[in-house]
Amino acid sequence: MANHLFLPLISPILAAALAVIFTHQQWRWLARGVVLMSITFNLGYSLWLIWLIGSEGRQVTQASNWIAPFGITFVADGASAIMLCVSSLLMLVTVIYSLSSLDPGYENFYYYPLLLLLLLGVSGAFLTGDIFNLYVWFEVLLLASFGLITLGGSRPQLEGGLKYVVLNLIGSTAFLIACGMLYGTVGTLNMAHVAERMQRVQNPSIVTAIACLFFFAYGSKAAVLPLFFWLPTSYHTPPAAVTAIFSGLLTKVGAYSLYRILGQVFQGELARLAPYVLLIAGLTMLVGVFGAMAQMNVRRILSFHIVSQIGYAIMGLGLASAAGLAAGLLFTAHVMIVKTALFFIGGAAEQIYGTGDLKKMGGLARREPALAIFWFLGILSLAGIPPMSGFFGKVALLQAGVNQGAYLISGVAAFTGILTFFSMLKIWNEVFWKKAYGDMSKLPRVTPGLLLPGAALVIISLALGLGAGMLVDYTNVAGEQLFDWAGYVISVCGDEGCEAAFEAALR
Amino acid sequence: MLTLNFILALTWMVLQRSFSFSDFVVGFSLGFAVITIAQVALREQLLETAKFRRHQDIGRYPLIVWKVLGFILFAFWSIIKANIDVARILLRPRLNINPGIIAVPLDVRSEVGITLLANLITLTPGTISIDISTNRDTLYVHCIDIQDADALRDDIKQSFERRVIELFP
Amino acid sequence: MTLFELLMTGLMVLTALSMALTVIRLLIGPSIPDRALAFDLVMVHAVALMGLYAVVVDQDLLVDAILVVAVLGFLGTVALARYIEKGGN
Amino acid sequence: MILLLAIAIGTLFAGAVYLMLRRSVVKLILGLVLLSHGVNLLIFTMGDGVRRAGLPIVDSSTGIAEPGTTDPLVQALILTAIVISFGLTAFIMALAYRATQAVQSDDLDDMAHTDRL
Amino acid sequence: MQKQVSYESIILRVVARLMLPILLLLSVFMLLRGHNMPGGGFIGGLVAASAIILQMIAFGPQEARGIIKINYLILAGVGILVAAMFGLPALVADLPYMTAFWIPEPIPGIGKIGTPVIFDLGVFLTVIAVTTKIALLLAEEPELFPLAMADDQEGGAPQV
Amino acid sequence: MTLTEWICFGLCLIGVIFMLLSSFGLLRLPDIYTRGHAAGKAGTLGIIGLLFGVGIYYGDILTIAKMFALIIFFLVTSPVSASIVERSAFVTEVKMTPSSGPNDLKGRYDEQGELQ
Amino acid sequence: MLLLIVLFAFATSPMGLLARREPRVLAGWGLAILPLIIFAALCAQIPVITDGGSIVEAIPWVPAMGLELRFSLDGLSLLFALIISGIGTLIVGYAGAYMEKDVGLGRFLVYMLLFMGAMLGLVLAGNVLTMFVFWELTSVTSYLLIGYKHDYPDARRGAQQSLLVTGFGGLALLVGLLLLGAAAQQVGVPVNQAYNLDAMLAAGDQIKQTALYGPALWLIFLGAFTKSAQFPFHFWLPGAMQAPTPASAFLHSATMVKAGVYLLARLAPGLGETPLWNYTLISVGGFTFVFGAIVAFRQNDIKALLAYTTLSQLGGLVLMIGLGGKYGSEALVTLILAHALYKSALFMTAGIIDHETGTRDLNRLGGLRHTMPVTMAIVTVALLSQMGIPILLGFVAKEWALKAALESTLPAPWPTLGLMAVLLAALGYIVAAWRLFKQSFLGAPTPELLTRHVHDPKPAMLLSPAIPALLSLLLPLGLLPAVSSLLSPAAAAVYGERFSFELYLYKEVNLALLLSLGAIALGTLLATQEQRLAAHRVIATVSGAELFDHFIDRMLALATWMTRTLQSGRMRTYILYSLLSFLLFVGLPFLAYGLDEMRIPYDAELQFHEIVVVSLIPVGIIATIMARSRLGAIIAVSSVGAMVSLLFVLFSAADLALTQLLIEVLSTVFLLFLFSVLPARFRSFSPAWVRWRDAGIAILFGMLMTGLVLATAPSTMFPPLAPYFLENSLAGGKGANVVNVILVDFRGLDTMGEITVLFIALLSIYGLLRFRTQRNALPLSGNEQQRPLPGATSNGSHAAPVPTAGSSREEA
Ligand code: NA
Ligand code: NA
Repeated sequence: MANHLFLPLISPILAAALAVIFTHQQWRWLARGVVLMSITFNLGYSLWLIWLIGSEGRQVTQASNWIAPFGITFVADGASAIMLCVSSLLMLVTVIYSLSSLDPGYENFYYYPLLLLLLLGVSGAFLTGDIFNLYVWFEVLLLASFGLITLGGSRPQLEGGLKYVVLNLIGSTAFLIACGMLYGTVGTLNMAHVAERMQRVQNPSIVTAIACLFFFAYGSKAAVLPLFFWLPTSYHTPPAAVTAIFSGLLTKVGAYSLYRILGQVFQGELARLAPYVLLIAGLTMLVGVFGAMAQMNVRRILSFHIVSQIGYAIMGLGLASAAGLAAGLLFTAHVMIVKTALFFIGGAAEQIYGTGDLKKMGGLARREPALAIFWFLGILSLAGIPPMSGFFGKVALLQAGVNQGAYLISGVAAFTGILTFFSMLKIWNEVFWKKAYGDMSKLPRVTPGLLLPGAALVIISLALGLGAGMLVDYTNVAGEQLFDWAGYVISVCGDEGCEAAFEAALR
Repeated sequence: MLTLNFILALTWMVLQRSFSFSDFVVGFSLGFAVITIAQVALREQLLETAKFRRHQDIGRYPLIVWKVLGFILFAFWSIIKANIDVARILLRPRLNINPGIIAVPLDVRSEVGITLLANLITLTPGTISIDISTNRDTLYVHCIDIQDADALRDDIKQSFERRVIELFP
Repeated sequence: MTLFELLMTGLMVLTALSMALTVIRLLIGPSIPDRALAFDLVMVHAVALMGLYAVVVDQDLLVDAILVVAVLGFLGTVALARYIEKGGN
Repeated sequence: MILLLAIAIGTLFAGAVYLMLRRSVVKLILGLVLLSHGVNLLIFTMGDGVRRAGLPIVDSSTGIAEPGTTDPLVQALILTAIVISFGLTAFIMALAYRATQAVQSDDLDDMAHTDRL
Repeated sequence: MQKQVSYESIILRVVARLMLPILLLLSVFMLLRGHNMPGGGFIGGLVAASAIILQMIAFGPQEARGIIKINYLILAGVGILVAAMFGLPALVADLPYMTAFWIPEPIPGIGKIGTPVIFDLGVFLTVIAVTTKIALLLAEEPELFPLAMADDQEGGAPQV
Repeated sequence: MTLTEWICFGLCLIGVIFMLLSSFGLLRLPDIYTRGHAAGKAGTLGIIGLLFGVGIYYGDILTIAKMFALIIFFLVTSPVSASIVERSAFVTEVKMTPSSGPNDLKGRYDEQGELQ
Repeated sequence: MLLLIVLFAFATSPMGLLARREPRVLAGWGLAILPLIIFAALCAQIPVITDGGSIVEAIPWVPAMGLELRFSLDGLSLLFALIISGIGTLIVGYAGAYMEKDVGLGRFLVYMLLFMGAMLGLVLAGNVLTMFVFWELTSVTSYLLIGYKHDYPDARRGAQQSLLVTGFGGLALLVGLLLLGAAAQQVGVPVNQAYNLDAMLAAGDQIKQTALYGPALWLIFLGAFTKSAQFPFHFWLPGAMQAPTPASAFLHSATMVKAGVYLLARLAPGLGETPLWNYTLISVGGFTFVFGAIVAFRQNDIKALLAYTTLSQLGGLVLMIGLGGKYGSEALVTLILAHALYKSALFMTAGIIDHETGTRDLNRLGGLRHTMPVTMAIVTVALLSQMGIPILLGFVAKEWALKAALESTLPAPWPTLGLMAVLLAALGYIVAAWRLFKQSFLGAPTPELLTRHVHDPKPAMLLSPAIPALLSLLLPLGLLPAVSSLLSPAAAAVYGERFSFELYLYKEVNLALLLSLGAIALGTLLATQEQRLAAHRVIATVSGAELFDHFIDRMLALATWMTRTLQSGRMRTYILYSLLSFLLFVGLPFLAYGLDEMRIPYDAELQFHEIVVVSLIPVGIIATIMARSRLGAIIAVSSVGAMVSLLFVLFSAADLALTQLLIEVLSTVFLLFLFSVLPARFRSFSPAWVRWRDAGIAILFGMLMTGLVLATAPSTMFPPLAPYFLENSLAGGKGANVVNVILVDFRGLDTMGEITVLFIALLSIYGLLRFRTQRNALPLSGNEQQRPLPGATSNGSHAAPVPTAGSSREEA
């Protein structure tokens, strides 16, 4: 058994507890060290896990040593490993960015422990093989995000945060209802067991409604079309570092869960719902990008793009195939990195001007050329321009779509791509190219701490693009693993499957 | 404090519904821990009560026990009587009551004593103590049916306060 | 069902009805202290129902639960009253 | 029993929804509280038969449960859900209070600035 | 803004002080019996927190701070640490996280002791710390930062 | 039915009747102050009777002791609840039913909530 | 080799930064060595290609996507690569002189070199996806070049427009290529070869049979037409003249705009020769050919005039591909070469005129023949070549174009249309050229010009336009065999079979020659009427650019309206959306599929007190809704919580009931802590219809939930997990309270998460209540919520905390 799968949870939780215990000024260095060590450990571990899964396949263990499907199963496959890796990477970079961009006050109020706990929730969500346990990790990450988004207590944060919290709570409630109804219908919570029992359900039935319930729940976390309003209303309100890590992680956990639950566990239902999923995907892309076009604030534009990009992720799901899931994973991993980078860089620009209002910014390309270069590369990546990673995400999705005959959604995806570029160029034009109105010499300069995290991520995006061969191979494997529910069942419950294990245990 | 610790140990055993020695040990140590945690509150209360305690009361343990027992019986009887009284009022076909609030001057001084008195008044016929003046010399009592306010005041002072003051000054 | 259980169940029904009366006061108020008082009595009824239920299903495990409910009733009522005062009229 | 519970659940959800659609911060919170009651009851009905008798406590010497014991799993799940929603509710209360403080109004419609174009 | 009034209550104070040790004892009782009877870390922790919250109601949050002098934030961290660490022995033994280990014989007066009991203790500590601290924070908030409502004179916000 | 069960039933019945009375009083009495009497007293006796009955049912001394503890708890707390609710009604100026009785408390609270 | 060339181009591009310092003239010509090296390396390959060989290099990039880093050199790519690197050399040198006073020259040259690398990659690519990669890079680098003078709104606008149009086309192209790839896979090409150009073309005949061919082709056309500024996507090209002239000369004459043509030429041998292909290209190309030529002479800006002749010329190239056949291919490659030479010369001289006189407005120029004789000579040669006057390369090319139309085997009327287009365009060119020449060099200088000291620039600047102009003249005079041997493999690559052809100046009097001469004569005649023609509204020129801008504006307005409508900021609206989606997402499938499973169970065990407890729940809810005060509502909700706990008791869930009640009471206490200080009374002023609407939604929602419960709860499809926990609780979990054993053992991880949630709640609330930054105090309006004044603070940190009672760390 792969008992090491618990390490990425134990590490942040212990570190967070220690960091809280050591908040006193004189122990500050210790708290910071613990935080950084924990995240670095997670990053290293997830890289190792990627390698391990690449060579040995899925990793499974049972919490508290109770056999599946009764205990809580932890499973890592390609998809979880990729997501785990990207999230710890983003977290590490965010911590570094925060150290240089945030007021020290944040540290007094447990900013770093909250980040760690966010990472804990995210990691748990990626690794668990139990639907209710997934709910718990979701709540962990949500509550951490609630704390982070309101930390600082400015009026916009409070106003936006309240909407963020309440709308997310509705999603969580739906999730909980779905868990309950699932247990009521199929009598189990273990994902593998559910997947197996789904095969014996008379279709279509109430199970379809339950699948839709899950779609609603995760959809509202992922910010799909009629459920995204919490995102643009709140994401621009906290400090840039928080927005950046949110953009990287939160909605993506929703997307991941959609992949895991609908793409794998409810695969039969997904096949039936695919057209609607694609419809929602397309509308989400368009509405998101239109929203971005209407905005005149750096982070608000970027926030709406999150919505739009979730549309792409959902498109991967709606294709209902291994290729679609693989492409979606690739796209999601890419967008997590690049989006975070753009928020970092945008945040740096915002910090220079003291505002994110495009009308009040300008002339940054001359003053901070390095910032400009990385921003430009970032938007190239986001717009899917080769050789940045975004190109491969886009092409993978389009390829999957076109190969499966989903022409309309592919067209919409392509069209959204150019609109994305358009609205990102608006920021470029207004912030970097346009002449500054006032005297720029009074403005603060960008510090390495503000520049480097974003730059590093942009470079990673470039590197992922140049090394896309390996990446795509891996995501393809991950997509196949995700789509192969039967293999998943065997990994979790053994060759006989979960039902056999269930019956044997009760005999 | 030691008494309290014993009481807590006893309470523990009652809760556990097991009067074995090990339970006593555990109960006693837990009681100790709890007292340690709550010592600030408890110490204040004990000091406050001790301030008003007269010297002659100390060392008359049997008398105190006797008084306590008597007090409990009295209290129970009062409570039952009170309930029946109120029931009678409630079940009257027409409500014909004359409620009001009276002020009762207090002789009892300690917080515990005042509390005991106030609670007793609340539990007994047709009266509820509402509040005690900040300087602790007046108790305000709501009565459901006042025929004679002064008689009521005297009754309270004679039957209740006297008994209370014997236990807690 | 034995006669005893039947009788006790009958008592539960009575208690439940009594509680319903209390809840009506809670519904109609009119003042906030009225509602607080009604809430206190609801909690008392809850304790009563739990006691009766413990007898009906013969589960002495519930007795400790009653203790906790009693504590809560007190806490809730006291809190309500204190904050009614704080809030003013 | 299930019918009874189902109606109770429906009522709780309906009440929650109505309250959540109000403009008052406090009503919103109360709506969320009702919502979590509704969900908890809903999960409860999903247990292995909702039965009146039989606490999910096994005989402490034999380890055998009485026949007809209720489903302990849903109880555990609801417990978890209750505690989680407690944390959330406490947070929302604090947040709502702070927002009310900042906006100087408990009217949710006054808290619409972050969306202004 | 509301006027700040105290409305001290002697009887409440006395009863609250009296209840404190008893409720704390009750909370430990609920904790320890949890594994075999209704109770456990959560319920125990919440009962203990109720005991402290009762002090806050009776004395006000500021004074209640003085009654039990604990840094609840650190206590919460310790609780989490205790709960999270109990699963580590299993990992060392190459078993999954949280696999239970038990001392074979029950300890008189307490019962069987094993890692799940320690876990429950961690839960207990966390719940006490979290609930109490949240209560303290919430209770102090209106006192430190009173509300100023724009439409105070109209007696409340409009409702739809 | 055994004797214990009869005793138990009887005690419980008394308790329930008192509880009914208290709810009834809560509905019937004219103002909050008088309702407090119904709730505070009848409710207390009701619960005492009931808990006695339950204690008797289990029969063993330990359970009865526990019930006693519970009863003492109620005796300590319920008057406090009643009293403090009444006071809250008074300080928030909930109207009293018209009567010829005295009102010695009227106007005794000052601005700081101190009682003279 | 090829890989090295592309790599070299990219890797050396940062060297452009060397030109940041003085003397920039030297830096320019110094850096020109970089393209020159490439040019030389390519020249070294000429023999291989003219011998009929080709070079292919491939390294895998993303095999799973069929994306291979594959480069191949054949006649066509060699021709293009030579043009790119050759003219690139001249342009880099020219830029150093032209932008001598511009501190940004370094940056500019980096862009230029990057662009050249992208362009080389594009023409050398042997895999359509690789080609697309470079295609996009050319768009991006050209964006940077066009927007080089980004302080000017027009430059930004032009850059954005060109990027949007070519980017849009690029996406269409991508989808088109992916469709082609899908078609290739359908006909049996393996995935990793599906985008390989050779494999694709080899399977061309089968691909043409698939249903995907048509759509794919349309999308590819879209890509090619936008890139090559074909009507109606032409408008970005004049806008792109905002680029510094060296960039225009490079991008918009010789290289980037030809990428579309190149792509079509590349695909022609395998995927061409279908009616769709030929007729579309002839129509679009022919129309653009004529349109550009006619619009050109109406322009007053030299660069605009050149831009229109360029797009016209691009139309001509597309037309040639459309005409196809051997002659079409020959004409195509000849035209490409001729155009590259004269147009780059013209652009560079236009730059010189601008540079020296300070204007490009034809109406403000004049009489430059005296002051800028050398320039005039270069312009004259280039213009003559463009007009197709004999002995210049343009003449030869025009001859071949006429021949291509005349010899075409396509059905009527397509060849005739092509012919007409060639002739009409030729007329237009003559008029345009005459207008340019007359307005700038003849007549008298304007007073403005007289005040400036106008003269020919230094040789460093003149050299670059002189060379291509000279080549336009010299190549036909004796070098035609060499040119033919270079162009033959190119034409063969377009045609798809090996063949060779010989260019000649004069062989015999044939129809083509006569037509050509006739056109020249007629053109000369028309040129005398140039003033009247220029003023005449021959074609009501709808400015595509304005239309495009209008389109963008409308789209933005739509976006704003939509966002305002959806993102209203009101919580209840958002909740409403959420609830309605719930009804939609869950209600509909439930009605469709789940309704059958709903059953109303009969329950004999139901007891009266349970009914009472349950029915008190709605009573409590109604009390909450009706409550006139906050506290009243809070109390009512608490009573509902008490009822729910009681229900748990009655249904044997003691732990649950206790926890629920504890939490209920604590939540109530928390609410009291915070909200009892709000003004006591609610005001309830909602319009009745809103309340009824909400009540309706609430009831629907409640019914749905009831229905869901009734459909799921009583049915048991599968045995549940529960018995296992009951069986193993004492034995495995060492506890009799199964619920607690589940919490701390079976599902201990849930509990771990759960206390973590509490922990986080504590930290969050602590921060929320005690951490207050200054941002609080600031006014809030619209997008603006932070420090409103740029530069108001020198401190880089986010915000300074206000010292508050709790902001320092507290002890307990
Ligand atoms: Na079921
Ligand atoms: Na996000």
